Amino acid sequence: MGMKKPEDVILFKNNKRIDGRKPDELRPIKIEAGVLYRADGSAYVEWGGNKILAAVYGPREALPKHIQDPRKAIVNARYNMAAFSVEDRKRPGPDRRSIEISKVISEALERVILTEQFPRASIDVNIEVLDADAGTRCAGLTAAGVALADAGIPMRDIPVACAAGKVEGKVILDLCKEEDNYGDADMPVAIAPLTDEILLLQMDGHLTYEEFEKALDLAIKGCHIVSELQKKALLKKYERVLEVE
Amino acid sequence: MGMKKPEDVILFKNNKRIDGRKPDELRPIKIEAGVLYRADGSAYVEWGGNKILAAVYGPREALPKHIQDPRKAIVNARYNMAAFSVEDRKRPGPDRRSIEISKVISEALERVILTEQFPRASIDVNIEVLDADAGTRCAGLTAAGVALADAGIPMRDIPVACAAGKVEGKVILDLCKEEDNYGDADMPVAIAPLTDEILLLQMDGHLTYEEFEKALDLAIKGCHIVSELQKKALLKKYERVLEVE
Amino acid sequence: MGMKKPEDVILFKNNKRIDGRKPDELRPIKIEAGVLYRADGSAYVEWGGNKILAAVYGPREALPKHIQDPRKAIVNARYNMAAFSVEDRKRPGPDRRSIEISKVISEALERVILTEQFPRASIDVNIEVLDADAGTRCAGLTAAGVALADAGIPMRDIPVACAAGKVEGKVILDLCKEEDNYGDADMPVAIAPLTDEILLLQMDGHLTYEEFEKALDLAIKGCHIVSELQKKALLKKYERVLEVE
Amino acid sequence: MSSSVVPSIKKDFIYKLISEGKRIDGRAFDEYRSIKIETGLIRKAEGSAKVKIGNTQVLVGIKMDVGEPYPDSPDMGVLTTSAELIPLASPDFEAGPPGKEAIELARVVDRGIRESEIIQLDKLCIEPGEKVWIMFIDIHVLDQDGNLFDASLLASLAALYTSTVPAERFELGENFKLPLSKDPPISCTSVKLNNAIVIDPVLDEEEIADARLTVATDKKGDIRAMQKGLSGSFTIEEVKKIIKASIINGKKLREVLNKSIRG
Amino acid sequence: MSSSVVPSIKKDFIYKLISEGKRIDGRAFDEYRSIKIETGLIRKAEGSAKVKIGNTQVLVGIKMDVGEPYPDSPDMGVLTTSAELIPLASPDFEAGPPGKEAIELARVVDRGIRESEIIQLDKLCIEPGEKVWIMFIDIHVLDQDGNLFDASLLASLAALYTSTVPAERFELGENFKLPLSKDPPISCTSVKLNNAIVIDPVLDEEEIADARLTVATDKKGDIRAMQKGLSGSFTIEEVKKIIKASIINGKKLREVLNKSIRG
Amino acid sequence: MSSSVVPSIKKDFIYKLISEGKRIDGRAFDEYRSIKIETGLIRKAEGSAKVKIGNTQVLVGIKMDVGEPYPDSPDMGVLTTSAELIPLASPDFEAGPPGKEAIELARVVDRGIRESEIIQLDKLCIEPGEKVWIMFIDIHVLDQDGNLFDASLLASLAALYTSTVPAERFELGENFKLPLSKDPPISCTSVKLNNAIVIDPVLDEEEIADARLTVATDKKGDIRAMQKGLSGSFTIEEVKKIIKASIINGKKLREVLNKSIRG
Repeated sequence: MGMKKPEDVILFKNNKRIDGRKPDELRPIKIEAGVLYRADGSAYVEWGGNKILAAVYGPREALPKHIQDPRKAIVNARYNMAAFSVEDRKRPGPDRRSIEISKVISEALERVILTEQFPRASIDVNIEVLDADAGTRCAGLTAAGVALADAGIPMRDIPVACAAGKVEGKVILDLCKEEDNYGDADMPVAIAPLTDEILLLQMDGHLTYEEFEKALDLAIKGCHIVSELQKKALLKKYERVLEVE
Repeated sequence: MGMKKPEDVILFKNNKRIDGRKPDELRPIKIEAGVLYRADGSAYVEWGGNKILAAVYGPREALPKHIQDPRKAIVNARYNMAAFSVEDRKRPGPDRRSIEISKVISEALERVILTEQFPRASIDVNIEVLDADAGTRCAGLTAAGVALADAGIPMRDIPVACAAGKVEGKVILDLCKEEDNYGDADMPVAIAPLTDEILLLQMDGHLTYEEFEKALDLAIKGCHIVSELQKKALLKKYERVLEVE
Repeated sequence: MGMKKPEDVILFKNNKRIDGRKPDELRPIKIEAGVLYRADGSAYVEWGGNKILAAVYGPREALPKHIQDPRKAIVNARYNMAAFSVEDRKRPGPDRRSIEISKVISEALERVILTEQFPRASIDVNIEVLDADAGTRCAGLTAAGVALADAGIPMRDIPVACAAGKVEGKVILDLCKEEDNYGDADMPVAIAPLTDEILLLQMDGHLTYEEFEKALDLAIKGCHIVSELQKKALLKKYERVLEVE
Repeated sequence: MSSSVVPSIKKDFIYKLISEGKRIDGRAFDEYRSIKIETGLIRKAEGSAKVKIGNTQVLVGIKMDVGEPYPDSPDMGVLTTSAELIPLASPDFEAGPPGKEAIELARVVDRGIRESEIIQLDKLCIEPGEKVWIMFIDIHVLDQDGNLFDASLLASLAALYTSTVPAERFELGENFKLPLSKDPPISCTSVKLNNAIVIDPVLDEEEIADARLTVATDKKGDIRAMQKGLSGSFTIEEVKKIIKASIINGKKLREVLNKSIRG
Repeated sequence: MSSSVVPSIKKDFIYKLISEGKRIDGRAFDEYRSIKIETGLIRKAEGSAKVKIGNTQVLVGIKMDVGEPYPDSPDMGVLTTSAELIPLASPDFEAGPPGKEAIELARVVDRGIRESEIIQLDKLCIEPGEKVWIMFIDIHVLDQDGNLFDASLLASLAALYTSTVPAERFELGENFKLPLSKDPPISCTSVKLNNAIVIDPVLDEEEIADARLTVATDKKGDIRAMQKGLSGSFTIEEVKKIIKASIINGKKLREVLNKSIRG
Repeated sequence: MSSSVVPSIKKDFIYKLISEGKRIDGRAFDEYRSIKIETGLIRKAEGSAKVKIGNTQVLVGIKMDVGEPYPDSPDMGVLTTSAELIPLASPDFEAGPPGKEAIELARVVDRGIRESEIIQLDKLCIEPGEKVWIMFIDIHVLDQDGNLFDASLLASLAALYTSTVPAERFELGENFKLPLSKDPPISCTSVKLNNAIVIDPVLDEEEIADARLTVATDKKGDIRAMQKGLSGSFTIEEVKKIIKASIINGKKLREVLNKSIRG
């Protein structure tokens, strides 16, 4: 949003988007579970040009002690961009954007994890953006969901995310970089797919109420497609493990 | 001090100061007690162009535990300037100047508070400069005194502060901005008005011993005038409370 | 290393080095033990143009508690350069270079200290470079060895350090500034002189295996010479103490 | 916020009230507390406003400076929004660099203002690629009794609409009113509490809420920004309900804002 | 690393194996784990490589920017090496600014590359004294199972040798391959364990090791850098033995590297 | 300083001595410890001095650089004063950024020098508005046995008076003596202890003192700066008494300073 569109950029024409997709079409997505040795659970997601790793550690004793919650586990997601994941090198360490994203992802994940089973514990979810295109927070949350399942963390559901938005007056699914920069609205949504409960919802730009309803509907449909890919990745990992055993 | 005076600035002429005041005259001062909802005690002070809020929290358990003093309460004053309170925006967070002022104000307040009544506790005094003219540390300490009384913190006395100084060889009370910038000396003084004990004393510039005696005398007189305004503000608050009840 | 040598700089000629020394000759070294009042042990070392103070505090309770090791004392060396010790003023506080040097010196010292005698304690070694020429880490470690002995810390041996290196194809002892800047290799070595165990070893530049053997031999010889100076300084201190008593 | 614990007895009490259709301070579920906006308080700022929503107080000051534009927008002024949750405002706020709550607050207000494009940043260019106006919105929370999002956005808007660009101080010609478009986004925040939705929560409600949704709307009632918070979830229907209530209340808050900046 | 305690039972087990001439994963004392190098993974980077040594994984990305040279080398590009021990890679790594382990790692890799002069920094000058290429080597550890030094240097080299200087993006002519000399230093790391010397330690070995020595050698087998670590000591003979083993293994690792960057 | 606790037995002992008119080290209440000043110790600094007052040792180094002036004083050099309470000097000093004690120390020394205008900052202008000399006074406390204020100001003055502006290093003509006026402010610090006033306190006295007053005076005996510290109070008479003693002792300290910089 917010960037002035160069005149020669045509975001939507003949029902086709700038990268050739249809309005309700996702970018190519590849998900792999159990990709790291040290982590208790892990996942790798390629989503368009995004390459994202997620690793889960825990439940383990929350430290320092004064952060412990005697009633439940703390869910501590940390979204981080590698210095080389963006065009202009990003200085290492959290910036304001990544702190906000870490916060909303932590809150979204906390809802589905059975935190009350692990008082005084922390469940640490590390999301590393290695190569960034548009939509890293949705891809990161999706990877986190798989990594949590891979770690065997008890959950009500496997959380999943997908964005919808608007370009040139048209509601679309899963914005690419140009659509994100020059489009009219971006709305990342995370849900628990069994119930369609909304875990994360942000929006920037301009939507009429009717467009919002359409976009929300589209984003949830996208979430369900990605959810199937999450489950396939987990299944494949279990099959792999069974083969080895 | 220390700034070269432009030639057209006349700080003192015909027994009048640059803002029209007499040598021993204070700027207009307005004090209000009990202005915040959450704080245990609070005060608002307008003093010339200064606008200052003070809020007191405590006595409460000092944290982290290792800072606790088993014999008495810690008095922790924090002087802070809002980013927009000065001509060139101040970066948020403490700078060296505000750390020093916080230190000398904390020490001055500690003397009058009956800290031995609250072992292991902290008494936190937050002084926010919202609009800064000259003399913010005196106005801030004065506000803190009212906020402490408003919070019901047991004190030997209500501390109060006022500066004296020198411009063009003349000893004066309560320097304004131009006098502060281009004058010969600035001497903030805080006292316990019941005994005239000196709680805070700083001086920059150039005073002969005789001028110092005169300036100290003038500053203490100023303190007593401001002390009366402090008491009136507290009385008014109590009357207001009684009316409500 | 790594700096392009100006054409008029001749590092080695007629078996003489740029500062007139022979290949295996040390710069002038002066060591004094027990130079500070507050420290439990201290030493001052002048080594060429280097001026270095070391002070030891401890064994004392390691704080905060969570850093304590129940089996032994922590050795915490802190190498620091004074802001005015180098040509271009150094910003106060640790930089990456001083953090690395602190780490390798801490590890070297830990080997000789009988840390198992002081569980949960810390032994703090402060090394201050007041005037820097080349070779501050060796001079600093040497000063630390004397300060530890002066503090009466039980040690297997008094650690000592000296560098060897290469300029214009010639293996030399104890590089001076120009040799450090424009030379071919620098190799600081610390040993426990009773056993010639190697406590610290770093190398940058270019050495054939044969040159390495020669340089290591030379560095160890240098260490033994410096070791004698350490012992003399400690003896002198004890004599001084005995005289006073 | 999580650090302050409302005793469970208070939680039970609020839950019970909610189940009876009542709130702790007697308001209807979709009713705001009284709102008061004062502008032009800070002489040293180019614009300022203090907003009271019930007992919550937020002071915003605008400062301007001259500096370089970003390389990717050489002919646009620069906007920076910061929020300080100073320890003066709450026993739960600690001194130190902004934590995640303060950062989220600043970023939500910043996006609300930036994405709605009410500030005509192109009119804040002095020399393309070289010199532009740098604008700082500083949110100073003075008294925290809930709903900082709405109070902070309102105060930022009231401060902006009463700001003067200090061109004279920088010897850049005459001072002029900050160029703004007329349709600012107004945010309304609701929380979910024991499965009920209440708008403009007080702190006691916020502390036991499951989920929070902030919705910024424009004059026409279109949606300009949203931010969901807290670790609970919303159903689709709840989200729709909140948006509709936000559109209605947004109109009322807009009236209050307009009155304050006309005065 | 010191924070993670291998239970003493595991230590006893590893010691016993060592005394029988065996290692926990069955390798010979002077044998490396299998090594896999992939390059060109990160589209946004000018060059990138992922190195796996056994279960250890390190990803390095190269970014380039245009900036000012250092005053004392006005006609040379600038090189900066950073390492992040991100909490993703190990339960013992904590978020926050680099600690002493990360700093030592970055500095050892940096010196290995800088002192060997493989990067022709003089060819990265754009305008002497004014404008040069600034190069960032960012070491991102993904999975920590020991021997980060060797994995990080290998990954840095593989990333460098497959990097393109993005001149077009900065409107400075055509992109070109990063100019590098052909003889990179290859480091081999050994640790001393119960008086035995083993190369390429896994984490379980590193955690109970007494001393560590990293030796970088060139094609000819000359020594280009060394770094001793940990609080134990080496005898002179042990150091010589390690250097000799490093020269031999260095040749093997060089083969692996060359294959990956030719591919 | 507050963290180190002098056992109450020592406090009682010092109090008892004081009530008998004696001090722990046998000095009179208005008597300084012996003072030793050495200059020109640090070859890398433009000027340096080490001051010993009893067992207290402070080393000050002056460094100069070339940089931009402040916009509001385009034709003046820039002065920056920092103090480091390094852990070498006391078991109570911790590593890390300067705490409030170090900041107060640096600011009091800085004001003493700045307000007395002994440095002719206008003579440190190279090109008005563009280039001036930047001067750093770095106070490095080596051994803390009380009265750091006086030792630090004395050491700063001795270092300044023996400093050379390194113009040659910056290719700005010949080196020259730092231009200074001849009447530096000399500070004397007293503390109140069990209702007595003692000058030049040792650490044992400082730690149990109620209040501290530092008074800087000039050659004529006029007051140039004051700073009260600690949480006790002074009566008006006590302040006057301290000032008078500071004027007298200031003259003696000035002699010591003058001798050291003439040498």
